[in-house]
Amino acid sequence: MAVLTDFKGEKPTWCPGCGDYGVLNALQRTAVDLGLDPEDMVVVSGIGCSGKLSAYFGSYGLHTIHGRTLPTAQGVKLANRDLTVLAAGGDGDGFGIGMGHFIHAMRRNVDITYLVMDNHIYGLTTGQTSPTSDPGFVTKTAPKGAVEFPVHPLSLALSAGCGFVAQGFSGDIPQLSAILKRAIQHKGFSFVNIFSPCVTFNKQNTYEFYKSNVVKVDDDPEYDSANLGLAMAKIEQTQSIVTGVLYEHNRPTYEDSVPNYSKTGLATAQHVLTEADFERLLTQFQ
Amino acid sequence: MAVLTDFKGEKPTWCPGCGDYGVLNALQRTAVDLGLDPEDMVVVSGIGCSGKLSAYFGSYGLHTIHGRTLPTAQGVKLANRDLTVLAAGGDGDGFGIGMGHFIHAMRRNVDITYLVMDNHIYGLTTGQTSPTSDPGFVTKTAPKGAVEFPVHPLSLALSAGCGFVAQGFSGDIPQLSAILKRAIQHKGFSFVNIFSPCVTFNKQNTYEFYKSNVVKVDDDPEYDSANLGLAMAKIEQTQSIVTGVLYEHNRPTYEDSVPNYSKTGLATAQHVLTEADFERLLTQFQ
Amino acid sequence: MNGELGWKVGGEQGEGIDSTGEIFAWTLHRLGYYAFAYRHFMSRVKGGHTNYKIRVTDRAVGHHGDDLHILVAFDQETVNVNWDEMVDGGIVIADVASGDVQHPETGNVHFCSIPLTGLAKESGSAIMKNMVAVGVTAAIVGLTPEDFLSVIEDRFKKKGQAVVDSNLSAVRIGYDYYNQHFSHHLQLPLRPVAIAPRHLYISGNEATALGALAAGCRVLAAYPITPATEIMYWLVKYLPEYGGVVVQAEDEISAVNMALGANYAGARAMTSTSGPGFSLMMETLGLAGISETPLVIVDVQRGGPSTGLPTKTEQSDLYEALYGSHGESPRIVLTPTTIEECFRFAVEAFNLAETYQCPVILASDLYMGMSKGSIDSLDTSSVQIRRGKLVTQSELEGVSRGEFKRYQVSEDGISPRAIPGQKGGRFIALGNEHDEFGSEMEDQSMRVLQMDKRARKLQSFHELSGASVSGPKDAQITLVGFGSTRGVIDEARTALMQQGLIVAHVQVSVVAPFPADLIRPYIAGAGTVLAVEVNSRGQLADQLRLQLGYHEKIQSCLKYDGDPMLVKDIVKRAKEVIAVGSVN
Amino acid sequence: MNGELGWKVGGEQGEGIDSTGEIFAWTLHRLGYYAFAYRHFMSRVKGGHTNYKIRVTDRAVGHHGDDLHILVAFDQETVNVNWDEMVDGGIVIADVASGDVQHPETGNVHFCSIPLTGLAKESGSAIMKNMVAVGVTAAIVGLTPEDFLSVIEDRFKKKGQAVVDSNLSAVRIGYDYYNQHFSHHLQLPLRPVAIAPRHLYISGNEATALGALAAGCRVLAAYPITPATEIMYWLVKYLPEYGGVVVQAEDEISAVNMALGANYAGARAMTSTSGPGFSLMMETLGLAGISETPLVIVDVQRGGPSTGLPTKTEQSDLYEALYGSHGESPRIVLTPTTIEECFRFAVEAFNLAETYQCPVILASDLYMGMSKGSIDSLDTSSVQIRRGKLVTQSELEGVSRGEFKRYQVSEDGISPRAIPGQKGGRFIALGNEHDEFGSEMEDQSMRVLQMDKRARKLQSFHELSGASVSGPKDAQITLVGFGSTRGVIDEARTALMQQGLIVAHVQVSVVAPFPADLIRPYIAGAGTVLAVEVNSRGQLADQLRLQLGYHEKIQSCLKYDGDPMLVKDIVKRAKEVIAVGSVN
Ligand SMILES: Cc1ncc(C[n+]2csc(CCOP(=O)(O)OP(=O)(O)O)c2C)c(N)n1
Ligand SMILES: Cc1ncc(C[n+]2csc(CCOP(=O)(O)OP(=O)(O)O)c2C)c(N)n1
Ligand code: SF4
Ligand code: SF4
Ligand SMILES: [Mg+2]
Ligand SMILES: [Mg+2]
Repeated sequence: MAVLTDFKGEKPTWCPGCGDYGVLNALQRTAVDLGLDPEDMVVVSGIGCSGKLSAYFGSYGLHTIHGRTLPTAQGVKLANRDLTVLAAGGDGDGFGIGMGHFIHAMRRNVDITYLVMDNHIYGLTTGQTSPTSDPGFVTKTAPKGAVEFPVHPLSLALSAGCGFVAQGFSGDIPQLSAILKRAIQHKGFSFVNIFSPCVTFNKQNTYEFYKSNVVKVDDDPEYDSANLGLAMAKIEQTQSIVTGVLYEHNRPTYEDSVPNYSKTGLATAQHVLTEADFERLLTQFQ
Repeated sequence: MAVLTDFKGEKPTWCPGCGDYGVLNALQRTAVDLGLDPEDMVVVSGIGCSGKLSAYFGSYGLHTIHGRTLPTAQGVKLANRDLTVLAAGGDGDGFGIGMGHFIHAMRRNVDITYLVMDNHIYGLTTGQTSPTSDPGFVTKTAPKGAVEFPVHPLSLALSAGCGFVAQGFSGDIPQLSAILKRAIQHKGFSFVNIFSPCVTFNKQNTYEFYKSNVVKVDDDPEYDSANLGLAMAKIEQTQSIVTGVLYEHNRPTYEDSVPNYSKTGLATAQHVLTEADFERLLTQFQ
Repeated sequence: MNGELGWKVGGEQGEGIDSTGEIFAWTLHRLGYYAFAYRHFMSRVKGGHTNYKIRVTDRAVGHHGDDLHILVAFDQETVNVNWDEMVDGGIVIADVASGDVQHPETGNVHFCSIPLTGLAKESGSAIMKNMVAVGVTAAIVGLTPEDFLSVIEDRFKKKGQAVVDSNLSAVRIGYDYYNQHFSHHLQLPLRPVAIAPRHLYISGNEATALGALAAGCRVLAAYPITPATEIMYWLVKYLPEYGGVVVQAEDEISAVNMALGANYAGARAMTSTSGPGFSLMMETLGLAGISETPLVIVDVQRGGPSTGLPTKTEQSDLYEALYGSHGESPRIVLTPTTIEECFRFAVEAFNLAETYQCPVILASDLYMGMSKGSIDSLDTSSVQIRRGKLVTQSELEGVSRGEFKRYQVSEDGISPRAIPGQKGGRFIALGNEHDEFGSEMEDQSMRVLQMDKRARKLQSFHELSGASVSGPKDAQITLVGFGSTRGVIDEARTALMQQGLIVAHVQVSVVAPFPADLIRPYIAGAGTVLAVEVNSRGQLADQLRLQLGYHEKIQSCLKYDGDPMLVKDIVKRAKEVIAVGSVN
Repeated sequence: MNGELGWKVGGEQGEGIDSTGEIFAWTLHRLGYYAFAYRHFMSRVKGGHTNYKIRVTDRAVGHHGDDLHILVAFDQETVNVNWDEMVDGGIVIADVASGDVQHPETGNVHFCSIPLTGLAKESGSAIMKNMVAVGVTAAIVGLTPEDFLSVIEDRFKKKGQAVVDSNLSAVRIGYDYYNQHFSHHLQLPLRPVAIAPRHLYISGNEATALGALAAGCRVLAAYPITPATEIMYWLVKYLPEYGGVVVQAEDEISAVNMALGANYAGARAMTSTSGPGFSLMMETLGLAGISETPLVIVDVQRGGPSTGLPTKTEQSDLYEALYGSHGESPRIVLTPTTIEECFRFAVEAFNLAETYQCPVILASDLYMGMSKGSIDSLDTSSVQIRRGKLVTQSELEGVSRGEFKRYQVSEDGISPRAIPGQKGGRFIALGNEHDEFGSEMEDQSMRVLQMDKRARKLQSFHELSGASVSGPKDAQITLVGFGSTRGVIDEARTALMQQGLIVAHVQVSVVAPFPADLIRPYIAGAGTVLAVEVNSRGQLADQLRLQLGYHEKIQSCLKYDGDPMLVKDIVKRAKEVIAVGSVN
């Protein structure tokens, strides 16, 4: 069984105090708790501070280009459904340039888990407005404050038919790790948005802010994550400043829906056609 | 004042009976009713059967590349806010390849109107699955039926903060034209999804189907398009087979929100810097 | 008749023109002839002129032919558009349903007005006019209605015997009508005596798709686009039979990255597209290059730029295939020159992608992809799967954690590759510059080592010769083409040789790495070099100049009006350049 | 000291290294010197080595210089990485806070350990160590603490006088400490007597942004990316003052299409990006080409491929700028060779885009874009706005509905252009092939007419000479570069000439249309041609071969390790190729 050090890759170079440490930490714990093997896992990450997660986590990794984690991760999973596949990136990566893929990946429902380290800012490029930046938030590209209606990832996910929608906070590792556990176990596409403060460029969406404002669905005994209406209402009520698993619903995965798709990893099989195969295939041209 | 023939461009080459004729027709009527001048209008269209709208409507037009109507149309409007700018395309164009732009355009709220001629199929490329294809719908690329959760354009629009969300049916031109009128008059981004049957490749989402199943919000005296909750409930109840203006809410347009943006069309102004301007601008480098 | 017959049916899109052509072509193919079919169609779903040209020969050819012997015209436009192609003594069948069809007074052509639609109506339904036309044709060329039975049965039997019967009877009606009213006849080529056991009628796209399946490709991620979509269609039918999957992606960026992800994870995966989609894949080309992930992209080229002429053929994406994407990374560009090569190169594309761990672009075009031709075989027995430096689990045995050098600076530029799931092979594939272990870094000397390593890998490329050459090295004129023009250039060469010229032919099938050594002697020795290309800028000619020099003797024969290259286009241009050359 | 001084400060990212450099550079600039600053930084936000090199000269230069006279090292790594640059007699200041700093025994360098952080703490705060270092430097080069006052005031006065005072006092502390403990001094170059009235300290990116504003650009649609983001920053500050707007798009595809839309509608609009974003814009390049919509794209190149070396310089997007996008359409590629040219070409880019109704790619690079240099002026008085064949309302007067030929097949290849809002000018701009009115069509002859028309338009290009040339046509060796390498090649030429060689220099500033006629004599006449490029494949050399031939004499001097080209790199390579050449 793999232990914590097995899930340690390169030494992180995030700024001291960066929320992404918490995400890494929670993910490492989760992997150990779930008894996963780092060599049967792939983390596909985007470009951004968040995108460095694949290098710091000790599994196989694919540090792809900006905004394309989800197509790539789906490709990985389709090649080998025996792997545990995670996609991870930032709010710019996922909800800016990657928005189209985000919606479509949820519709398609390939069995992967998507973590967004949402710091409401472009970190690696040193502080521009992100799609989740609060209205009025001042950045280098919006010196008078952001004017766009921010992306609401959770609502979009629900509208797009995502079967697992959760939100965590990198300041609450036990909860985050519990969420990640369920997300990875969920059959189908699971989406976990994570408040992961950028201590360097975002002095507004801080640890303190979340600590004092976040509502946990776990604290609400009435809450039922199987109920879509409740999920929508909760998000509305809390203006999305809510953590926990908001919605979980099983529908068949893409892998199980497409006709005749291999029950085991394609990557590990032999795919040689016999002359009989060719004969059969060629009759149509005769 | 412009008359109907002023809004007739090239002779349409759509298949006889195509729903897109109804859209063109309704738009022409609307333009006349609103007293618009075809030379102060721009239709930016995508690639698809639907994308030919710009050529058939008698205004200025920009028949852009697949999926990019919205960025292009926003650019047109930002260059000249005195123009009436429409973007038009298909469900593949807008909700497939164009999905990211769709969500972001709604957030940004530039004052344009977006028509999607939603036939639940890729028409021009002769019949592949589209993002709005019904589950199980058989096409050339899904011979055993579509397996993805379909895009729900109206719900996504509401989640993305769109201030005007409507749905029409090209089999009901008076209603469609009433909707288009309000959409064009709406200050800010307005979205009109239009059931526009493809008589050649879609034998499922037909005129007959819509005629017998569509619910009109106009028929519900209780309905209040200012109420977001009602809109969401209505969409849910009708499984989106609903027409009318579902939601309208005014928030400041992008043009009115960005600091100091010109009150009149940039395109028509002179933009020469004086030596005094240069002196002032250059002091920062001294 | 010179061993061939050119036949064409034309009319409005949506009228069943294609299926008329298909039935005719299939019948001739099954009779042992060689059919080559080129479809002319427009970017709209109904209406607009379309036609289906079939060239019937007694040997395999790679071209639909310049000449037309029989034209079946369902409307006036078909006559207008195609008249000039008619040979002397040719026959035009015009449907009188489209009114009083006019025709030019040029040429010595038999013009036969026949009430095709009327006869069809009599036989039950107007849509049967196509079958009536088939019958008329049968009468002209001396086939019998029964010759069409097997094809008609295959097409219609699932609709019931009655449908089969009524189609066949429509053929008979046309056949009888012609025989009663007209007496011009044209001869088919001599019927081949023996039919090759694998006499196949297949398109470049089908051959490509089959090649991918044979190569072990089990994931196709793609977005619909003419003229590449048929690859999706074929694979969506057959991949599931082998446990694979076709993913219709939301766009081409998604498609190519899915393919990359699947390759990274050890499957064989590809994407297929045409120009506009290919342009969207440029960023990912670079990612595949630097992360050394195998990737196969099929680009079935069409008329550009932009949306351009989406239903017309062109060879104008070569520049982008060679030079698209920012920065510098190795790639392989294959341009199959025959339908057989579409199959063989599709297999090879996957082998090369894994051997060299880089993107492979398989660039065909609409003409190659959508035209169907009779061929004698596909060499399925030589299909091999070579996975390159994929490490085995046992090779990883000794390697301790963090010691696997995925990006080892090896002599041949190729490094060992592990795939997820293998124990001891963990690494990060990445788009950033990195060290031998796959850690992002900015060290100058390692950067140079990695860049040089990647550049080095294609130096050992040897799997494909890269060009086929015929004729002497010191020809008066050497015709050089790439991709789909092989057949037409070959025929042009014959025609020029018949006129007493000494002509050589170089057909490039691998543009990168460029087969300079193989080609050089033919350029160096030639009097004049004529680069024949279906584009406007001479993209191949540029490669010749760049790679070999000889600027002064390289001339271009270009076509970019949407139509495929014809034999006469080349012959005319060749004579022009030779005439000018001889003045010097 | 040869009229120059090389100074560098280095340490961890996030320690304020940049602002130390800025204060030093600005001070020297204001004193009338010429400063040229190059920043070395890594793709992470905090930690990792960064340094800021300043070359102080008595004349304008376009390079940060090979040599280092003074190094301020805040950590051991700074010493390790930069030691080799030190000249004999140079001085290294090492902060003792980072322990017992080791240094190699090579070279004749004065190594001074100074408790910079300790002194800063004494003066109030550890973060003031940078100011202490500035003071130390002042002492070495004979400046006074007061020389820094104006810059310190500008930077800190909005934080209050106390902050200004404490910064100045930290400078004094460093100054005094050095004078008390050390006696090595180095001389600044002679101080220029007269300061040009527009003595500016400005980066290529700033000059580009200013040029765009001056050209009347009022819409920038862009997506953040190093090293282009500064163009956004500058314009987001100043465009609103002129009624314009910076749109942060959701991605680069959106950005470039917004820019295209705005241009279509008659505004001047652009997008700015770097390689990865540029790769995403390929499809739109073709749309601009065929729809003949003006479009300006600024590509500030960085180390590729893929994410590559995102904070390092490279000139490796030339291929893509020339050949990216499927199909064939005209484009202009400008590669400014000086900061002044960044300004001038940015203005010209808009004029050319409108004159030729095609995309203009303004390709600078990280080195050009982010380096700041002192220059003597920007020629603002010659700024002109030329909008090409934009029709006026009165020209449209006679045109009746549907008769405006937006895509008229004109002799010069350029057609009249209307913009929405104009009466009588209605047309559809489109990516499909079209007739003269802008109707989609597939007619072969009109297709050819339109293709030829578009190809023809750049034949009359004359606005920019395309290259600057110096030296004799028959030089022993001719150095050829493009873009940002002008300064360093110029200095290398001087160095080689000092060694008795006959050297010419051609710096290409317009790669497309290629200034073949201007350059040819310098290539034809040269003994050896050395193409100097910051990339690995010799992309410019390829253009020389392709456009001009002379394969046998074209050699390359390439650098692609992430560092900018140095004078000694060129000198060394030049001597190598000449040595080899002389053997032949
Ligand atoms: C195509 C492309 N465009 C832009 C960039 C530059 N870029 C790198 S990271 C990034 C945004 C980072 O923001 P986010 O995704 O929120 O990640 P964070 O750094 O905040 O974790 C951008 C714009 C790029 N690498 N590629
Ligand atoms: C980048 C790119 N990819 C693919 C295509 C091919 N293509 C043309 S139209 C179309 C889809 C049309 O479907 P839709 O948008 O629903 O429009 P419709 O024809 O149904 O009105 C596609 C995939 C293209 N032109 N460009
Ligand atoms: S810049 Fe922000 S997001 Fe990036 S590492 Fe630093 S704290 Fe984290
Ligand atoms: S194919 Fe469908 S969408 Fe296209 S024109 Fe015909 S009916 Fe309309
Ligand atoms: Mg972020
Ligand atoms: Mg559609």
